[in-house]
Amino acid sequence: MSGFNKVVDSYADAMHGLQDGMTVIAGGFGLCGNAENLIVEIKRLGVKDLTVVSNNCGVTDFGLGILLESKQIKKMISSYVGENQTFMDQLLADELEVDLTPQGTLAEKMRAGGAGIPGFYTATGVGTEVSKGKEVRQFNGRDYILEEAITGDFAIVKAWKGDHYGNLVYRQTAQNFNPMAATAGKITVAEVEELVEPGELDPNFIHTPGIYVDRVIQGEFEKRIEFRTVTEEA
Amino acid sequence: MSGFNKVVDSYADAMHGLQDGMTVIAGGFGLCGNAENLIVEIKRLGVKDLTVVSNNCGVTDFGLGILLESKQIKKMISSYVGENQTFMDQLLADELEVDLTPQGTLAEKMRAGGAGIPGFYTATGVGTEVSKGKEVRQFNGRDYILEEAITGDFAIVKAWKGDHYGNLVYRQTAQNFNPMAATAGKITVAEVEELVEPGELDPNFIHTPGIYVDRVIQGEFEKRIEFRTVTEEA
Amino acid sequence: MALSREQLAMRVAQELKDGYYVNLGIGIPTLVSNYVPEGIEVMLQSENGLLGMGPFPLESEIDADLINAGKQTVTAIKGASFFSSADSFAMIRGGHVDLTVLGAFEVDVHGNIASYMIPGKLIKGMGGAMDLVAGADNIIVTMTHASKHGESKLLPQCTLPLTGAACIKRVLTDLAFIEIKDGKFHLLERAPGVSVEEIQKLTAGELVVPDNVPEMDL
Amino acid sequence: MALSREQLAMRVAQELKDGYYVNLGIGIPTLVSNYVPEGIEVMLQSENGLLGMGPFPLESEIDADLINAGKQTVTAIKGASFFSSADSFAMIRGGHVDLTVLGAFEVDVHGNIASYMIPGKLIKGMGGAMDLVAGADNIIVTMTHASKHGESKLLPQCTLPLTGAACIKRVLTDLAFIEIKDGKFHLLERAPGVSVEEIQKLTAGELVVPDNVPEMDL
Repeated sequence: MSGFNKVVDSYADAMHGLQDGMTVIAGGFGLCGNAENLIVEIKRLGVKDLTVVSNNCGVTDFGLGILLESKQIKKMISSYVGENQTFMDQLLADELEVDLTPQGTLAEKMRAGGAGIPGFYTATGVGTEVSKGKEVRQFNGRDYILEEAITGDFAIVKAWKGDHYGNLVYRQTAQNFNPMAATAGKITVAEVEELVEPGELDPNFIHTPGIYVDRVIQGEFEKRIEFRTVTEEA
Repeated sequence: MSGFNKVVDSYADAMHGLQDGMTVIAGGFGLCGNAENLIVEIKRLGVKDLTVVSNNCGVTDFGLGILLESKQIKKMISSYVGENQTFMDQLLADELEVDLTPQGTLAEKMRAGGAGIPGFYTATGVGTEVSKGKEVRQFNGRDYILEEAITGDFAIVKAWKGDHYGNLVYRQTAQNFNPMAATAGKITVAEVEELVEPGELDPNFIHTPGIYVDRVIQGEFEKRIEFRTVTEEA
Repeated sequence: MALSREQLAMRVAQELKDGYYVNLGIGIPTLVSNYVPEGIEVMLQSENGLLGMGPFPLESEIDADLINAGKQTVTAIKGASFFSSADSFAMIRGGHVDLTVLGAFEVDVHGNIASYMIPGKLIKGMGGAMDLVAGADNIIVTMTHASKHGESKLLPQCTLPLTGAACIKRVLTDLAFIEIKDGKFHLLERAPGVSVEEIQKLTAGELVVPDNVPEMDL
Repeated sequence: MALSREQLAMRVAQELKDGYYVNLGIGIPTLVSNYVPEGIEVMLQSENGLLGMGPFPLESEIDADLINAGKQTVTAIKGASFFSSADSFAMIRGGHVDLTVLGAFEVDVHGNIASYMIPGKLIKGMGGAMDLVAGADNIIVTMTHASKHGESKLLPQCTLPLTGAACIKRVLTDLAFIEIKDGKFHLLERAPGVSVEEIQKLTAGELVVPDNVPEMDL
């Protein structure tokens, strides 16, 4: 079997090596584009004191929210956690640390982590609580703050299609944070809806080249919808 | 006609507004993925004292090289100019300024320019002439230098297919610097091989979203090959 | 009469120009897309990674992979593109969005905005709001002029944690359209039937009132 | 006997491991792809924006849109992907490439490398070399041990402008395979038929020679 065959057959293999105290970077926005079953596996493993980097933290009984319920998360680095009551409760009870990070800064910090850029300047957050303790520097007469890269021991991402090389493509807005998360993990695990033969994905349009991906597993997804908004049929 | 129809019919319209002393960011790597006819139009316009940001500078009679020959370029910001004798001659005769910038740093500087990131840190060039005059800063015990963003008055890019919204896709390694260049111009002009109907490009796989593109023109390309290397038929 | 949510959206929609790329925040801003003037085409950017957002889907079109920044199911129009959140905020941070419309708790005469946190009460996070206000040149804030208890939201100085500093130049409230310039609020228009005095009374920050304050034309 | 270009490539190829992502520089490094050991699969990264580079095309396959970092026409293998130069150098700078092989003018005992400029003579630019040496953990430099005039290229201190500082740990020359550690060159292997004395004579920087220096097994 080639060193480029990254397909694993079990969730235990997919998350093998995850330990207490590690940092996990997770793709997904709201409940969209979540590595649903990898999260369930983390719960099954029961590892504790995790730092989880993800734009949101799921809802009480789905997505990353289930790891809050089991108190496996020590710290969240997120931009928005408003949809999760457990989160709010643990935060107010001091059982959980949270580092609120602007969404675009969070995305860029993950990208920077994967790209070997240790820090970058952004105007986002200048003059707000986000800028506290951060270097402020002027470029062309405007203030910017220094933000540092984020990397993780593991990254878990969810893709639409993937091949055994780890090449991935995402579907619609389920792309979101997944491509950056994929680059920022020491071990990156991708859960895909469909495992395809090498060559099936058009090489011009690969979102995540296989070099970033260590393990691939095909999953079954619930794809829960958070806010079902419709236009009435005429 | 909608404000989103960015198609122009003439090269004069495509490069309208380009003036002496402006900065032009050009996509392309070697002779691959060059906005061939936009370059010819710049030559026809005869504008002078241009600063051109491009990984290379074409060859003597093709690509950006033709603007050297007509002495329209005051300064080049490039990573590699070894294929162009005119360049070397003008440089040694002090007729041309050059800012040699590592290829990855150049790509990242363009991306940063388009992305509102005024500066970023990189290990590339630490301890070399590239680091002269630049801030050195440690992150996790390693030295990095501060590099600043590049933006241009114009960006010229070459795409494979584009629609009237300015959505673009690139083909194979003709992608190269084009996507970043497209984001970094105040006015971005895209020359495409094929103009397609809106909706023909799969929205999951657009390399450059139309928001970055101001003008689109369909061109005929020579696509000259610099080094023709082959495997002998068995 | 104070403007309704729909009227606020209608007034904002008058600021749209043909060919604008627009980011609409959650709530009232979202409604703006219902009032795009005849003959004008705009493209909506949703910061989770969509340019060319369409209306809510028909029941039969609902797709869990196609949501907006408010996590609502939406559609994509012809000419749309999907991209990563890093690319989306590159677009926003790089100043490529022509108009950003968002809500707020407070705005002050310095152009500061507070919109994401009420200490001890609401700790949801800023989402993309800090990036949006820092990245955009052209922002319209929409909000009610005063709280339910009659306290002005247009202040000499924001009291809540800021979303952005010195970045807001235009505010549309249910009572008035206001420009922020030189450390003062400048009254541009008033809601139909609302007097300058009413606006003055509910504006805590310094308000400059010109001789003639036209009614909004909705 | 000094190694030929092909033999240099063969020796480097022995360092390949199954599943490696490899960036091969122009010249001798390019030849390494001809000697990938049986049972081992590697993927070649070309920094202009290609992962999964294949051999040169047949005359009938030549495509102007498909070139390598040396601007030569190439092919792409099954499982390949194309991407922008920014994404390509994100890959390189982020340390995701397992092995980088490149040429040099000079290397010194501190792990410094000079490979892109001879002042007053050669001003071509560094291309991607500075990014490659700064981004990679695992680099092999291939070059001739000495110049045509017999001057050592393995120095106590580089004399030409640096491509990278303190980043080179392994050098393969036509005479020897050398490790750089603790400010010294360490002789690991010698080319078949080349004596330690010959190597010593042509190495200007301090060379540590163990008791037994095996010949390369090619």
